[in-house]
Amino acid sequence: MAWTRQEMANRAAQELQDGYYVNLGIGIPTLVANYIPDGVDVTLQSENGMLGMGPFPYEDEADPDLINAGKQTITELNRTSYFSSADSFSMIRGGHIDLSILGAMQVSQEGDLANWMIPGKMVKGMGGAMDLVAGVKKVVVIMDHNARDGSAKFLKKCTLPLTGVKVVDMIISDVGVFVIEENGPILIELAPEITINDVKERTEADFLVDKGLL
Amino acid sequence: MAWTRQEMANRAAQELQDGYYVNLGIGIPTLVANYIPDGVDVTLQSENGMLGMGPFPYEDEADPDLINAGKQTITELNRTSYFSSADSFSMIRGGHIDLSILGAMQVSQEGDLANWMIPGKMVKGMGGAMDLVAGVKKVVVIMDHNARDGSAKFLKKCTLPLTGVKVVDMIISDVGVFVIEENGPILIELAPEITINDVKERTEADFLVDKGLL
Amino acid sequence: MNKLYTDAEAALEGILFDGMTIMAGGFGLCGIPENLIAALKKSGIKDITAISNNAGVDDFGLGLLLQTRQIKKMISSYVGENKEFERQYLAKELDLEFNPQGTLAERIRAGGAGIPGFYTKTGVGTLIAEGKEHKDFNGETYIMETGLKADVSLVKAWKGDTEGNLIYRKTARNFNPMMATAGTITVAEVEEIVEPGELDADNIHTPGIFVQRLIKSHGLEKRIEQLTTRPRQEG
Amino acid sequence: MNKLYTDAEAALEGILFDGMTIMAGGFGLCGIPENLIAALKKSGIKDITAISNNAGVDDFGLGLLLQTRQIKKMISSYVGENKEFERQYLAKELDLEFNPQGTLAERIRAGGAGIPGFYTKTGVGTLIAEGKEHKDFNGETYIMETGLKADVSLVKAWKGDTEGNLIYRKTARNFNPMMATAGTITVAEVEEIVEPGELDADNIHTPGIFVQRLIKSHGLEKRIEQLTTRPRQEG
Repeated sequence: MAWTRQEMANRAAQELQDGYYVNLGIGIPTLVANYIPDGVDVTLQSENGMLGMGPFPYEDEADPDLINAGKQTITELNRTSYFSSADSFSMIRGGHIDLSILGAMQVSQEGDLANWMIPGKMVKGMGGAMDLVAGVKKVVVIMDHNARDGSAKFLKKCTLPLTGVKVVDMIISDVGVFVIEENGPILIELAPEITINDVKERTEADFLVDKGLL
Repeated sequence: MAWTRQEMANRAAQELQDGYYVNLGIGIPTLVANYIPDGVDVTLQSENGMLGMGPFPYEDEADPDLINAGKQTITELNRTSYFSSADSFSMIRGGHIDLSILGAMQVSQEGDLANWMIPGKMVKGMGGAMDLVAGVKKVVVIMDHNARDGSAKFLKKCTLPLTGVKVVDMIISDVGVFVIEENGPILIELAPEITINDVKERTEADFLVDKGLL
Repeated sequence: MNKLYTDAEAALEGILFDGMTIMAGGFGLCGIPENLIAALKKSGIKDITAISNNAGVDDFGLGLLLQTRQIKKMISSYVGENKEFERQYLAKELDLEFNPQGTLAERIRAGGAGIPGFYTKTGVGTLIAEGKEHKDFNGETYIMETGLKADVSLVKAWKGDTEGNLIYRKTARNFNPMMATAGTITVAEVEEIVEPGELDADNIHTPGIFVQRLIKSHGLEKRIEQLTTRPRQEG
Repeated sequence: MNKLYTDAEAALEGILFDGMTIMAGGFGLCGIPENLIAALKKSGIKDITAISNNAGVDDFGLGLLLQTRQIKKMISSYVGENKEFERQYLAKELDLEFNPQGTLAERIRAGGAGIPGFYTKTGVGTLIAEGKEHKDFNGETYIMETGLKADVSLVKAWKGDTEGNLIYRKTARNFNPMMATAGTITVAEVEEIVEPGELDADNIHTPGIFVQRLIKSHGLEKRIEQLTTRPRQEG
């Protein structure tokens, strides 16, 4: 039984460590904030210029001057600081953020990521994604394992324009979890009732399987 | 009769225009602040991180957290802002300061400046001088026209290590005022009782003489 | 020096021309100079190269200048919220240069700071790197990006004094401080104008040296793009 | 995460080693981390490469570490106030790399911001440019300077909260904010430590992400290098 979006977010939250500074992308990654383990204190960065992002506001508290990188209204915490976009990306590019969790259209077995453009269709822009994958210490992708038409998204090589080369450290999909190491991906966890063969059939990338799953 | 230090500072102050942002070097340039013409409002920048430098404090007001680039205690004004050294030199390097007035050991007829090092003797360092002459829109040098041993300081070529190449726009010395233009220096003013011949004898650089002095 | 102008039109008087490059602060619709954009629209100048992280929405922000076809080229990181933009771009009526957001922010800072080029890892191996100089530092490959300047920068601040010192509020700061440094002329639109001395000198985000003209904002809409709330717990 | 340590010695425990690179904030004796420098002296580590705009005076600031010969190399812009420095340098007991002050500040910012190299006009045609890559932009020549990082950065702030958010006071800010970003580990010495929420989020100069350890300053001397005053007008 494949993981739901909530279960993927919950699994991703297990990568958080106490004291981490974390940037969460738009979509499923945003849900990770709901599953932060007890006793783990993380600080969320929003690349539009905020460290210490709080929850969504109550309706009467929404402030047009206080939004996240997805343009959603949010709130501040008592630890919050604000800064310019240049300072924000100095933080990101300079390797000060511990973990970035973001979505993907495609990931290659070498850790290349494509998540910003489909040629011929409208190009919305990469926003801060290229900076995040280039600068953040650890990059975790959360994605559906296959596209809506069933085609593989975890590939030998990405066919879409890249966001970054050899940048993805971990993939959490609805069928399982891969870590991408120097000599290739390793499947380290399976969703309930999903078999290694299921994963192989739904994956184009070559990968090893962790001993614990054999 | 050669100009005194005060008279040189007073002459330099005539280069100030209303609304100018100005950086004054250590020594005679500091005195320029005492001669700002009536009706001319200038803002003084101190490269250690302050815009809007006020006068020296009364003795009981000296604050160790408030100094100028010469490490002297100073005061703030109601327009003052503070910033980091990186932001301060972004302001300088980015061409936002209108005028820099500083001292010199040597100036060449092409506008090269030497004012930071005498090889073999102790090297104190260039501090912010190289950044200032490279970045500020207009650079005015105030200096004694000759060294203590009588040797020329306004030369065909500097013999000391340079602070900047083709950076000086004007020299105010005790004998007169030169502007340095694309095709060479022009003597535009003389101190009282100083003749063009006096200046020629005391100068190694080639220079033209402004029509008004002939 | 009086930097305070009566309104946005007066503040833009004499500094606009066809084909000019304009930076406009803001992230989405947060922290945009609403009055100045309206005056820019009214000016009717054409062929603008606009540098701004986003392109507004169809009927607000820089979207207003897309409606009137005043913009020839956009330099942005994300334009996903604007349908008119999409239409003009696909019809090749509009040039577009995408920059990664951090690269865009740093290029603007560099432009204001007298730095004509710098190296970054961002975009190495992607379309963004094509045609750019590559250089290795400590065994890693970086690409060179160049500084960006504008003829005029339009920024939005929360408080400002008549010397041009500015303070921004919360995430409305975003691109405004760097853009203020990168305009040959910077015009600031400010919610509250105070006398010099009323702002704490340690808290000023943009020193007055960067601001040549300023106005007080009138009738700000401050539109929220994605109102997202949580319910109050039942008591 | 508890970032607050009991004192300077505790805050430096386990992060010092011979031959390390240390950045220390301050301009002259203004805004220097007095307690941390004292603890560094006490640690006895040797062969330090010290990055700091100045070298203190003979008996204060980084001068204390020159007395004990703990510094092998200085990267500075001006060291004119230190006679012991002069003696050691002329006796070739000390390496020295001069950087123009703005170049030094920008190199440190670049180090913290993931920028391995940038171009500047500063120093073109001087000794500083020798051996450096030259490149023309728009017909003008620039030289490439590289980013600087440190194993440990020691900074001094005025106020800080237990999350590591820092605020500096007046010109004591100087090199401290950039150095805070450029240390693998940054230790901040703070005059007043407050609880999170007591500092205004819009006024924080150094976000807590850059600060790994902090202490409250004790017994600060805050020595004035050049006390310069004017007389009160006779009444």
